[in-house]
Amino acid sequence: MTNTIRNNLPVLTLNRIGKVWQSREGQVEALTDVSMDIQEGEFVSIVGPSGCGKSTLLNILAGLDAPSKGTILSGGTPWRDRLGHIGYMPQKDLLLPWRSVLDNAILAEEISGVSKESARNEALKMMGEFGLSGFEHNYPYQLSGGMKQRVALLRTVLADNELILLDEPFAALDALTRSNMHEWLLGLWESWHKTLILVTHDVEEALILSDRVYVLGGRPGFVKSVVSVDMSRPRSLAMADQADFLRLKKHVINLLKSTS
Amino acid sequence: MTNTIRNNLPVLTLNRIGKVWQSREGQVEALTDVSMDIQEGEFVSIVGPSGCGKSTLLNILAGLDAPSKGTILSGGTPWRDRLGHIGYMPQKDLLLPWRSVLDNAILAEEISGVSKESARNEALKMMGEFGLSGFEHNYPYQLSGGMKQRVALLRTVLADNELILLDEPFAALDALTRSNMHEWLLGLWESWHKTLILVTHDVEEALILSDRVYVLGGRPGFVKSVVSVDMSRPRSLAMADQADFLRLKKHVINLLKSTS
Amino acid sequence: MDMNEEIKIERRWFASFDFKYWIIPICLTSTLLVLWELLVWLFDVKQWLLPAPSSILQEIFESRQLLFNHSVTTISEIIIGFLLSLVIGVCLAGAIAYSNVVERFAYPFVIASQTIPVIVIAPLLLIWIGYGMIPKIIVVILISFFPIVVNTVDGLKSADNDTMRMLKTLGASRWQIFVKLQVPYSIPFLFSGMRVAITLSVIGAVIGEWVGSSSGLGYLMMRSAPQFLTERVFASIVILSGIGIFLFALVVVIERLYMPWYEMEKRQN
Amino acid sequence: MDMNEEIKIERRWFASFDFKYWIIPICLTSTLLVLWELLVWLFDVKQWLLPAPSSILQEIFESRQLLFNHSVTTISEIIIGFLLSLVIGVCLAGAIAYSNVVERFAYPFVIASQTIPVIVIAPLLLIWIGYGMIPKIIVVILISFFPIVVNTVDGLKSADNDTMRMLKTLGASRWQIFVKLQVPYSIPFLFSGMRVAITLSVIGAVIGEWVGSSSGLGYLMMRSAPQFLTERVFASIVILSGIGIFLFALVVVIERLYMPWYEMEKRQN
Amino acid sequence: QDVSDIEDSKEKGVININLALDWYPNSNHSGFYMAKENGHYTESDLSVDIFTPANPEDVLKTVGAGKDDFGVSYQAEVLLARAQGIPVKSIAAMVQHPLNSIMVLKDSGISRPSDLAGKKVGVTGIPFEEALFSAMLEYDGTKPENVTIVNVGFDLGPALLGGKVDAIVGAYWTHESIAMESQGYEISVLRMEDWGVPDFYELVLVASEETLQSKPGLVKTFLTATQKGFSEAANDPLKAVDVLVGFNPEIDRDLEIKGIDLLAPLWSEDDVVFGTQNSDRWKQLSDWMKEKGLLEDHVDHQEAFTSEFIE
Ligand SMILES: Nc1ncnc2c1ncn2[C@@H]1O[C@H](COP(=O)(O)OP(=O)(O)OP(=O)(O)O)[C@@H](O)[C@H]1O
Ligand SMILES: Nc1ncnc2c1ncn2[C@@H]1O[C@H](COP(=O)(O)OP(=O)(O)OP(=O)(O)O)[C@@H](O)[C@H]1O
Ligand SMILES: [Mg+2]
Ligand SMILES: [Mg+2]
Repeated sequence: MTNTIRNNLPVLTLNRIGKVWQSREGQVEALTDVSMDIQEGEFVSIVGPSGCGKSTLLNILAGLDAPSKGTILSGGTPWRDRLGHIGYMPQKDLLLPWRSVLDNAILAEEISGVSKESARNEALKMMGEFGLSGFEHNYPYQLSGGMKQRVALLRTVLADNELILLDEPFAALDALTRSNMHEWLLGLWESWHKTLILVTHDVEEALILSDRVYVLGGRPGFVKSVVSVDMSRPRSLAMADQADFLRLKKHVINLLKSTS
Repeated sequence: MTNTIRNNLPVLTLNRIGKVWQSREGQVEALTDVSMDIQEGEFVSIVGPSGCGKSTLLNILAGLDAPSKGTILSGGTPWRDRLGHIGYMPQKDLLLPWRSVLDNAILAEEISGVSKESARNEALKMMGEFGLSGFEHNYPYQLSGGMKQRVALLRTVLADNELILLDEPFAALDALTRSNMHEWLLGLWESWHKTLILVTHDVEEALILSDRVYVLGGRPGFVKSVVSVDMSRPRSLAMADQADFLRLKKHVINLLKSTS
Repeated sequence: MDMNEEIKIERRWFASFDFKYWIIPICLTSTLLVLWELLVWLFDVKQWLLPAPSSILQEIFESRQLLFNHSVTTISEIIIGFLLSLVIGVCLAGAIAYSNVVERFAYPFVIASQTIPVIVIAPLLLIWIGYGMIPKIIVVILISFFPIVVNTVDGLKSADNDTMRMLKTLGASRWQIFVKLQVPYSIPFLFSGMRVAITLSVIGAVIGEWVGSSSGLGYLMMRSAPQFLTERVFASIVILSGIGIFLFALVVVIERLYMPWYEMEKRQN
Repeated sequence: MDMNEEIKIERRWFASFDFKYWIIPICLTSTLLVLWELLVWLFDVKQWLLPAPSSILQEIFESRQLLFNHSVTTISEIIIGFLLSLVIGVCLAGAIAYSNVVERFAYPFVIASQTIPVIVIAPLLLIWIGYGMIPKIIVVILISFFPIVVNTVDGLKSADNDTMRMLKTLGASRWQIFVKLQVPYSIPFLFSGMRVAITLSVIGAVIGEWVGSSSGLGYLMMRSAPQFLTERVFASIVILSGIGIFLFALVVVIERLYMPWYEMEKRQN
Repeated sequence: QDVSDIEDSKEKGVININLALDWYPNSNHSGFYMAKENGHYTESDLSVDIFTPANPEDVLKTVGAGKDDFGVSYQAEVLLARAQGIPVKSIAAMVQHPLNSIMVLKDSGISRPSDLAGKKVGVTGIPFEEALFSAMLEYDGTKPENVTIVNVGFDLGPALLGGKVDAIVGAYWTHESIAMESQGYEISVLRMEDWGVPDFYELVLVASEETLQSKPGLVKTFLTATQKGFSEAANDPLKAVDVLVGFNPEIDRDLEIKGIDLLAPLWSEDDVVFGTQNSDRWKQLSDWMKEKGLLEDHVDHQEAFTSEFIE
C-alpha cells in the first residue's frame, strides 16, 4: 500500500478481473469482468451463491493467484506486491496443528519479527473477547469448529494490515458469539480505520456491518449489483426487525435470487 | 436399530450423558447431564453457543466416542452397535482428496458392497439437485467451500440410514442454495420417514425445519430448554416474517442469551 | 507472485527439464571434475590410488564391451531384486500395519535381518541356494526391502484420524478403512521408501556378486582391485552410479504418473 | 466402540507395554527358536554351518566378556556415526529442499554415494584417514545418511499447500515458510528415515570394521570366520540384531516424546 | 581303484562337478582351465563348473556340506576346519611351499624380520598369519611386542604403497608383489620358510570325507585329469595364461604371465608329481600350530590328508 495512495483515489480498484481455472478435468470459468472500487476505510461485503467465485476473488486480491484477465490498482497505479501486505482470513482455518492456540494466533507477528513474548502478551489480552480464555495452551484438535475459526480470525487481525479480507469468518458461530464478534470487528474497524472486505452468506450480517454490499451472480461470477447500506451507525442485530432493514434485506435477497 | 424399536418408545434416548476431555493441558468438561428423547421420524434441531459440546454430543451418538457418563438407549434398551448404523455428517467435510466428487459421494454405498457402477448412477442423478453438475469428475481441491459441504452431505444421505445426524451441514451455503437444500432435506425426511438430528447456528433454519429444538447452554454443555415448533408444514423461508415465527425465534434467541 | 512462481517451479523439480535450472548444477559438476583432474596431475596422485576423470573415461571407452557385459548381469539382478522386494516389502508392511500381533512378531525380525552381514551368511546362501542368480537377488531383496517396509508402515499409520472416524460412521470395516484410507495415505511414504530402496538395490547387487559369482560389475570390481586396475574399479563405480541415478529418477517419474492427485493438489498455483 | 478401542491401542504399539499384545509374538518367536533347535538336531545340521540356538546362547554366555568388549567399540561407532549422519543428512536435505540448484547439483552425488561399494574404496579411505575410529564412522555415515536425506526432502516437500499460501499472506519469507511450516511437516518423514538409518548404521559399523580394525563385533566376526568359530559369528549377529532392535525402539520412543502433537492428534479417541 | 561309482552318478552320460576356488581365478588355477580347455575332464565324462565363494574359508564349508565336490583351500585352514568337525580332507598339494610372505618396499632397507622392530606391519586379521609372522620375528631374535600390528582388512597392497605400514603379511609373492611392481614400486619379499616357519603347502585341493568314501573313482579320475592340466600348464605357461584369460577376460594378462613363471616350478618341485603331499610336512605344521595354541590337540594330522589318489 504505502505511498501510492492518493487521498481521493480508491485504495483498491479491480479492473475487469477474470479467472479461468485450468485442469485435466476441463476448464472452469470462475470470474468474469469483475470490477470494484474500494475506498480507504470502507467496509464492503460480498455476497453471492456458493461456488460463484468469492474465494477465488479474495485469493486474487491477496496476491495468491494471478487473475487470468484484468488488473488490480491501488491509488490508481498497479499494485503488485500485495502478497503479505493484505490481511486475509481464508475460508478454511488452516491452523498449524503443532502450535497451541496462542502460538497460532501470534504467527503473523512472529513472522514480522516481533518478539514472541510481547506478541504472546498482546494476544493473551484478546483471548477473553474471542471466547478462547482457558484454551490458550490447547492444540487445534482440542477445539470446536467455531473456536478454530475464531483463532484464525485472531491470527488475521493480529497481522495488523490496513486492508483486511475475510472469507466467511463467522460461518461456524452461533448468533450470540457472532454478534459479539461483529461488535468487536466494528470496534477494530472504527478505531483503527481499517479497510475491510467481508465475504458472507448471511445477508443480515452484510447489512449490519458494511457500507456497501456487492452482490455477485454465479457461473462465472460477475457483479450483479452494488447495494449501498445508508443506515446510521452504530447498527445492531436489534435493527433487523426495522422496516428499512427488512426492505434492504429483501432487496438483496431478491437480487441474489434473480437469474440475470 | 432394527428390531429393538417398539412403536411408542423413543428411537433414541440419551440418559444423563456427560463427557470430560482429558489432555495434558488439563481436563475440559464438555457435556453434563444431557438427556434427550427422540421419537421415530422426528426432526430435531440442536442449537447452542459455539464450543458448548454439540459436536461432542453427535460424536458420542454416532458411536465414535464413549460418553464419560450416562447411557444411550433405543426403544428402551441399551444401544451399543451404533457405529456404522447412524448416518453422520461431521462438521469438517473430510473428503478424500484422491477421489473425485462422484467417488466421494458413493463412499458409503461402496462400503456396504453396492457395485460401484450402480452407486455412481444413483449419485449422478442427484448432482443436479446438489448444484454439483459439471463437477462430478473434479477433485475436492477444485471445489469451493460450499460445494465441498454439499458433497459431504450427499455422501451422508447416500449412506441411507434411518437416523441421520447433521453437524452444521449448511454453514457454508448462501441463503438461496441453503433453502434449496432445506427443501430437498425435508423431502427426504418426509418421503423416507427418516429421523433427523440437526446441529445448526441458524435459529431460523432450526425453526423452519424441525419439530423440536433443543437449546443447549455452554461450559459444560447442558440442555437449557426444549422448544416445540408447532407450526404447520410445509414451512418455508417466506414464513420467517410471520408473527408466530418471529415470536418463536425471539424466544429461542432469548433462551440462548440467558445465562442460566 | 514471483515467489509463488518460484515455489511452483520448485515443486516440479526432477520432472522439469527447464534448462535454466540445470545450468548451474552442470557447471558446478564440470568444475568439480576439472578440479579433480587438476589435483590428480598437480599432486601427482598415483593412478592406483585415485585415477583422474580422464583416465576413468578412457577406461570406460576402452573396456566398454567388458563393462557392458557385466552391467547386464548387474542390472537384471537390481531390477528383479527390487521388484520382488517391492512386493515383499509392501505385503509385509501391510500385515504389520494391519495387525498388532504381526507387528510385534515380525518387526524385530525385519530389523534383525538388516543387521546380519550378508558376507557372513554367504556359505549358507551358497549351500542352500547355489551359485546362480538367485542368491544375488536374495541379497538385493534383503538390503532393499527394509526402507520400503518402514516407510510404508509409517505411511499406513499416518492416515488422518478424523477421516478414519468418518469412514467408521459409514460402516467401514477395519479392512475397508485399510484399503480405502490407509493405503492411499501411504503412497507418498511408499515412494520415499522406493527411492531409498532402488538406490540400495544397486549396492545390494554388488554385494550379492561378492557372495560367489563370475560376472557382474561387483565381481569385476573385486577382481580388478587386487590387480591395481583402479581405473576399472572407478569405471564400474561410475556406471553403477549412473544406473542408480537413472533408476532413482525413474521412480520419481512413475510417482508423478501414479499420483496425479497428490502432485496436482500440491502443485496448483 | 470396540473397534475404536482396537485402533486406539494399535496406535500405541511400540510405546505400549500391554502384556496381552506381546504374548502371541513372544510365543511365536519361541516356537520358531524351538523349531530351529529341533531342525538342527533332526537333520543333523552341522554346528559349523548353522549352530543351534542353544549353542549360540551358550557361546554368548561363555564369551560374554569378549563379546561385551567388542560391542562397546561397535556401539560407539554406531552412535557417533548415526548422530553425525543425522546432522549431515538433515542439513543436506534442508539445502536440497530449499534450493533447486542445490537439489540438482547435490542429489545425483548423494545417490551416487550410495552405489559406491565401501569395501572397494576402502584403500582410499585408509590412506587419507588412517586406521582409527574415523574411517568406521565415515562408513556408518555413508550408509546411513541417505534414507535421512531422501525422507526429509520428501517431508519438507509434503507441506500443505493451502497452509503455505496462508503463511505467504502473513508476509512469510521463503525462509520462514521453510522453518515454520516445511520443517514441522517433515518431522514424521524424518523419523521414518531415522528408523531406517539407525538400523543401517549397525551394518555400517560392521563393514567399517572389516576395512581394517582391531576391535568391534565386525572385527570379531572377521577373525572368527577363518577359525570356523561359527557359533561366535552367530553370537555376534545376535548381539548386533539386539543392538539394532533396541536402537530402532529408542528412535520410536524419542519420536513419541518429541512429537506429542502428532501422536496426540492421531491417538485421541 | 574301483571306478564303478562313476557309472552310478552319471547323468546323461556326464558327471557334473563343482569346483570351488579359494579366490578369484588366477594362475594358481591355470591347471584346471588347461584341463578344461584340452578336454581332459570331458574325456573322463566329467563336466567341471568353477566357482568362487565369498570368503576363502567358505570353500571348506561348501565342500564339507557336499555343495561343491572339490575345493581349493589352505593347509592350515584344513586343520582348523577339522578341529571344528568339518569333514574335509586334503587330496593333493597344489603348491609345494608357502606363497604367503612378508613384503616391504625395497628402498625401506628392510631385509630381515628383525628390521621390523619398531615398525608398523599390516595384516589381514587371520590369526594363523599373525602367528606365522610372530614366529619369523622370534626366529630372527625380535619380540613380537616390538612390532605394531595394524589390521588393514583386505587392502594389504594399498596400505604398503600408501605408506600406512612398513610391511605387510599375508600377500603372495607370486601375485601381490608383481601387481605392486607393475605400479612402479620395487618390492622385497621375505619368504616364510626362510625364517624358521615350518615349510607348508600353500594351496591344497580338498574333498569331503563323504566323497572320498563313496566316490573314490570319481576323485581319482578328477585328480588325474587335473594333474594333466597342471603339467601342461607348467610346460607352456604362456598358453596356460591365455587359456585362463580366455575363460576370464577380466584378468590382467601381463600380471599373470609374470606370476606363473614364479609359480609353475612350485607345482611339481624337485621332481615330485603334482599333488604330492607327505606326512612329515603335515605333522610339522600341525605340531607347530598346536604349540602356538592355534590348533586343538585332538586334531590328527594323519586324518587331514590322503595320498592315496596321487601316483
Ligand atoms: N483450484 C481450482 N481448480 C479448478 N477449479 C476451481 C479451483 N478453485 C475453485 N474452482 C472453481 O471455481 C469456482 C469458484 O470457486 P470459489 O471457491 O471461488 O467459490 P465461492 O464463491 O468461494 O463459493 P463458496 O461460497 O461455496 O465458498 C467453483 O466452481 C470452483 O469449482
Ligand atoms: N479432543 C478434544 N480434546 C479436548 N477437548 C476437546 C476435544 N474436542 C472438543 N473439546 C472441547 O469440548 C468442548 C466442546 O466442543 P465441541 O466441538 O463439541 O463444541 P461445539 O458445540 O460443536 O462448538 P461449535 O459450534 O463451535 O462447533 C470445547 O470446549 C472443546 O474445546
Ligand atoms: Mg468460498
Ligand atoms: Mg461443532
